[in-house]
Amino acid sequence: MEISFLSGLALWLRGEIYALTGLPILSDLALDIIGIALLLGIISMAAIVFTYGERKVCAFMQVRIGPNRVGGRFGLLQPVADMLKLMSKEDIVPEGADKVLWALSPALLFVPAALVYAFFPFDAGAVLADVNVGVFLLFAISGQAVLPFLMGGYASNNKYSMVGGFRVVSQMISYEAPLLFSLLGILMITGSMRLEDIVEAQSGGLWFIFLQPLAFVIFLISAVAETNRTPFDLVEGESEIIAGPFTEYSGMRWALFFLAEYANLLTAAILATTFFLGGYLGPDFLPGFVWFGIKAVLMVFVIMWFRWTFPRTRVDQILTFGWKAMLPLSILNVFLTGVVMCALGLV
Amino acid sequence: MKQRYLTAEELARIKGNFYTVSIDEEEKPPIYVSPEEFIPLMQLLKTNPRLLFTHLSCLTAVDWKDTIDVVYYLFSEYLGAYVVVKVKTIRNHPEIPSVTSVFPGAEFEEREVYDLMGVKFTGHPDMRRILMPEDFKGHPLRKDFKYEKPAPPKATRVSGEEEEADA
Amino acid sequence: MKRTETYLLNMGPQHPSTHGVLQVKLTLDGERILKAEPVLGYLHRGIEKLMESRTYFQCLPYTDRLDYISSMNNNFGFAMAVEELAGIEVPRRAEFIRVIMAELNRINSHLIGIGTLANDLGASTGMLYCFRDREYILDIFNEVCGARQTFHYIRIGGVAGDFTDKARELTEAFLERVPKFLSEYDQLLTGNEIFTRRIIGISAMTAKEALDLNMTGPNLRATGVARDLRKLDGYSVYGELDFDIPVGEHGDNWDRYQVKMKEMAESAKIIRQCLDKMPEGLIMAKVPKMLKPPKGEVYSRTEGTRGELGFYIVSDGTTKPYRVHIRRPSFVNMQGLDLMCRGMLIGDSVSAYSSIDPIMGEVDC
Amino acid sequence: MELRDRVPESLRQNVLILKVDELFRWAHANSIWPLSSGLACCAIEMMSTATARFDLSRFGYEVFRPCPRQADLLIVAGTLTYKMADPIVRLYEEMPEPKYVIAMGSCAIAGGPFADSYSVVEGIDEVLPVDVYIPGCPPRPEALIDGMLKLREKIMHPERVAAERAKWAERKKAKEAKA
Repeated sequence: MEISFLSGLALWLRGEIYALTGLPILSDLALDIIGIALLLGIISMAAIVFTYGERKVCAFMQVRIGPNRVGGRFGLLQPVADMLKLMSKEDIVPEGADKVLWALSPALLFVPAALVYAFFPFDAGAVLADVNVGVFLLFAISGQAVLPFLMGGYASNNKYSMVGGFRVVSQMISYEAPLLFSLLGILMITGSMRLEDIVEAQSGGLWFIFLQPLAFVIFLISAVAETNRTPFDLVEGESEIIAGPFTEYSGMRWALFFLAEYANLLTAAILATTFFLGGYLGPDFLPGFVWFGIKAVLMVFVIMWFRWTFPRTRVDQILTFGWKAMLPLSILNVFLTGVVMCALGLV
Repeated sequence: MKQRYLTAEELARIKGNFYTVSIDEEEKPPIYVSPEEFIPLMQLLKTNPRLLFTHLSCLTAVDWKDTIDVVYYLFSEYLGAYVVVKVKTIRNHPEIPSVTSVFPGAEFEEREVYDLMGVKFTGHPDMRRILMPEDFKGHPLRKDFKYEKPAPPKATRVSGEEEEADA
Repeated sequence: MKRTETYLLNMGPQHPSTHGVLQVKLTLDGERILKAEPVLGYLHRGIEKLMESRTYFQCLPYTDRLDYISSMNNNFGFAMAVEELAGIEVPRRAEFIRVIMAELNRINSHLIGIGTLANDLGASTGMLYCFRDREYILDIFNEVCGARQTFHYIRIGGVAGDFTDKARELTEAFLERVPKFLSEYDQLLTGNEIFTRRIIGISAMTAKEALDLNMTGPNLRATGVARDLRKLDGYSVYGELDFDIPVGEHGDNWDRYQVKMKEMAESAKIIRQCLDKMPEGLIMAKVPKMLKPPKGEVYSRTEGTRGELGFYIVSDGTTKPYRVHIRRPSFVNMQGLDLMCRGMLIGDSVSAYSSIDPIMGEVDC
Repeated sequence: MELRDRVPESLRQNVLILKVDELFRWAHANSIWPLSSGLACCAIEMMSTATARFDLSRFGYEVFRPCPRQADLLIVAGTLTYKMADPIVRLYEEMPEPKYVIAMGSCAIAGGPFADSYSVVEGIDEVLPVDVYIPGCPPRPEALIDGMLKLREKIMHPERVAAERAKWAERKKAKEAKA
C-alpha cells in the first residue's frame, strides 16, 4: 500500500514513541489517544468554522455582508466569541424536567456524532479504526442519534419539545432506509464494506457519482434529512415549534446540540465525499487529506446552499416523500446495479 | 366621496309591518328599532331580494350618557347604498339579541362591544371579553369609566440583584 | 387499552410566527389541529378611548400606530372621514399624492406579508429580499415626510409636504424595479416546488364562508369575490384610474399569495397613472385651526391593505370627537382563523397566520 | 509590576495577557443574541435592522433566537400593555444570566403617546430592569444599532452597569416609599 502523508506521519510517530519507551502497547495507545484528540479537535473546530461559514454564506445569499467587526475585517473571531459566551451562560434546569434524561440527552447525542469519525479514511491508511465492516458499523452507530432527541424532547416537559421529539423520530427512521439502500449499489460494485476499499475502488477518476448518479441524489437528500437541515429541518422548525427538542436547553448544553449538529453536517459531507466523490483521491500536486478536505467543505457548502434557498417541508410531505419516493427509487437503483453487473458478467 | 344612504321614503317602505321602527328625518336617516323586532328586521334587510344588505360594514355602540345605542351599518352591493340601524338600550342593563344568527361574522365585533361598552348580546355563542383581560373590571369606552391603573407585575429573577444584596 | 387524547398547545403571545403578540390556542390531536382559538388584546392600547380626549388633528397620529405597516392608508381613511364630517374639499393635487402614497404603502405592506409568509415556511432568504426592496419605498416616504414608519403625512385637508421632484425621481426608479423584483420572487418562491406544495390547497375557504365571516381585502378576493372598495366606491381619484382587481379561485394560501403578488403589480400601474395625471396646484385645503365639525356622525371606509378600513366618528360640535370607532379589517378577518386552521397540521397553521396577514396593532387597536 | 509589563518588548504585539473575566466579558459583549420578540411598531424596525441595508450581522448580533433559553438580550420593541406584562416578565425570567434589556421606542420608555391609556404600562422599567433606552417613535435602525453598541460598551465596563443598577433600585425604592 502506498504511504500517504498522514499515515507516514503516524508510522513515524509510532516508531519514535516505541524507540522512546520500548513498549509496543504504549506506542499504540499513545497513537490512539493522539488520534482521538485530533478527531475531537476536528469536530469542535468544524463547528466553530462552520458557524462562521454558515453566517457568511447566509449573508452572501441574502445580499448582506455578514460578521466583519469582531476580530479583524473578516470577523474571524465571531464564532470564538459565541462559543465562549455559550460556555459562560447560566445553566437552567426546568423544574418539571426529568433531570437525568434531560442531562444525558445532549451528551448522548454528541457521542455517536463524534464516534463515527473513527471510521473515516482521511487519507490512504489514515483511519483511526480500520474495520472491515466499516459501513455497517457507521450506520449502526449513527442510528443511535434518534434516541437522545426523543429523550431531550420527552424530558423537557415542554409541548414544543415533545412535538419536536416525535417529529425527529419519524423523520430519521424514515430516511435511514433510503440512505442505506442508496449505498448498497456501491457495496455491490466494490464488494467490500471497508471504507478505504470503497475509496480505492474509485481510483482512476471513475467516481461513483458518475456510476451511480441516482444513488448520489438519493443519498444527498436522505443525508440532509438525517442531519435535520433545511428543507427537512422540521425538528427545530423555528417558526413552528420554536427550537424543537432543544427548546428548554440553555448555555453549554444547547451548545452541545449545536456541536453535534455541525458534526453531523460534516459527517454527511464526508460520507458523500468518501462514497461518491473519490475520498482522498486526486491529482498528485496536493496531498490526499487536502483533497479530502476540499471535497468535504464543498459538500458542506452545497448543503448550506440548500438551507438558505429552500423553504421547509411539512411533516406529512417529508414522510410521504421518504417512503413513497426515496425508498422505491433506492431499491430500483440496487436492482439496476445488479442487472448491469450481471449483464457485464461481473458477478 | 359621498356615500349613498337609503332615503326616508325608501325606508318607509321597509318599515311595513314593524311596529317599533321609527325613522329620523335626517340626511342619513337611521332606523331605530326595539330589541324585540331587531332580528326580524335584520333578517329582512339581508334576505329581501330587493334589498340584499348582505355586508355588515360596521358594528359599534355609542354611549349617550342616558342610553347606549348599538349602531349597525349595512351595505348592499346590489343597491350601492348603506342603511343605518340603531338599537337603543337601557344603560344600567344593556341587553339586545345577538345578530350572529343573521351575520355570523359579527361574532368578534359583538364581543368587542361587550368588552368595551358592556352591552350584552343574548344568543351569542361565546360572550366573553376579547381585548381586555378576563378579570378586568368595568367597560372602558363608557363615558363615566374611571380606572386606577394597578401596579404592573415585577420581574423577580432580576439580573445582578444577588450581587447587590451581597454588597 | 388504546386511548388517544387531545392536547392544548399555546402558540404565543411570544412566538416567532405569530407576528407580534397574537396568541392562538390550538387543540391538537397529534399534529392535526382540531380547533384554533385566537386570544387577542395583548396590544390593546385603547386608541378609541384616547381619541375621545384628543382634537381631530391630534387623533391623526394614532391612526399611524393602528396598522403600523400601512400607516399611509390609515391616515388616508381617517382624514377622509373627518373631511366628510366637516365638509372640506381636498385639492386635486393632494388627492393624487394621497393615492400614490397609499398605493406605495400597499406594495410595502404586501412585501412584508409575502416576506413573512416565506419566512414562516422556512425560506428566510425570501423575507430578506422583500425587506431589501421595501427599503426603496421607504426612501420615497423619507423624502416626502422624513419618516420611515408612522408618517403622519396625509393630513386633514391635504398632505403635509409637496411631492418633490426628487420624490418623483425615486418613485419612477422604484416603478422600474417593481417588475424586476416580482420576477425575482417568482423564481425564488413561486417556482419552488416545496413552497408551492406547502401552500396550494392549504387553508382553503369558499366565497360563501368568507362573505359570511365579513372578510374583506385580499383574503376575500382570494376566494373569487371581486370586491374592492377602490372600484366599488371609487373614492378620492380612484374612479378615474384604470386598474384590475386580481381575484383567486379556491381561497387557499396560494391564492392569497398570488392575489398579493398581482396587487403589487396593479398598484404600480396606479402609481404610474397618478404620476402622469398629477396636476400642479395646492396640496392643502383651508382648514380652520380649531376644527369644529357640525353635530352628526359619519362612517367612511377605504380599502386598506388588509380590507375595508372604516372610521365611524360621532361629533358633538366640539373640537374633539365624541366617539370614534375603527372598523379594523384584520380584526374582522381574524374570525376566519379557526376555519382556516381546522384539520390542518401545525406546520400549516403558521402559513395560515401569515397569509391572513394580521397586524396586531390593528387587531387589538 | 503587572504581568503585562513583564512581556518582552519584542513580543508585545503577539502576546495577549488578560483576566478570564475580561475574556468572557469580551465574548458576552460581542455575541449578543436577541430574543425575537416584537410587540408593536418598533418590531418592524427591529426586523429591518437585521436586513440587507442595515445588516446587524456585521456586529454578530443577528442571531435572533426564538426561544428565551438561548437568548441574551430582550429587546422590548413596542407598547407594553397590562395584559402583555405577565408574559414579558416570564420571558425575561426564562432567559439565562447574564441577560440584558433594551427599551426600544418611546412606548417602551414611558408609554409614549399611549401613556394616559387605561391599559398601557408607562414604561417597561416599571416591570424589568432596563440597560439601554433608545428613544424614537419608532427609532430608526441606525439608532437600534447604536443602542446595541452602547450595550456592548456597558458589558465591557461592568462597573458602569452596577452603578446604573444601584441607581435603578434606589429610584424604585423612592417611588415605592412615595406610594
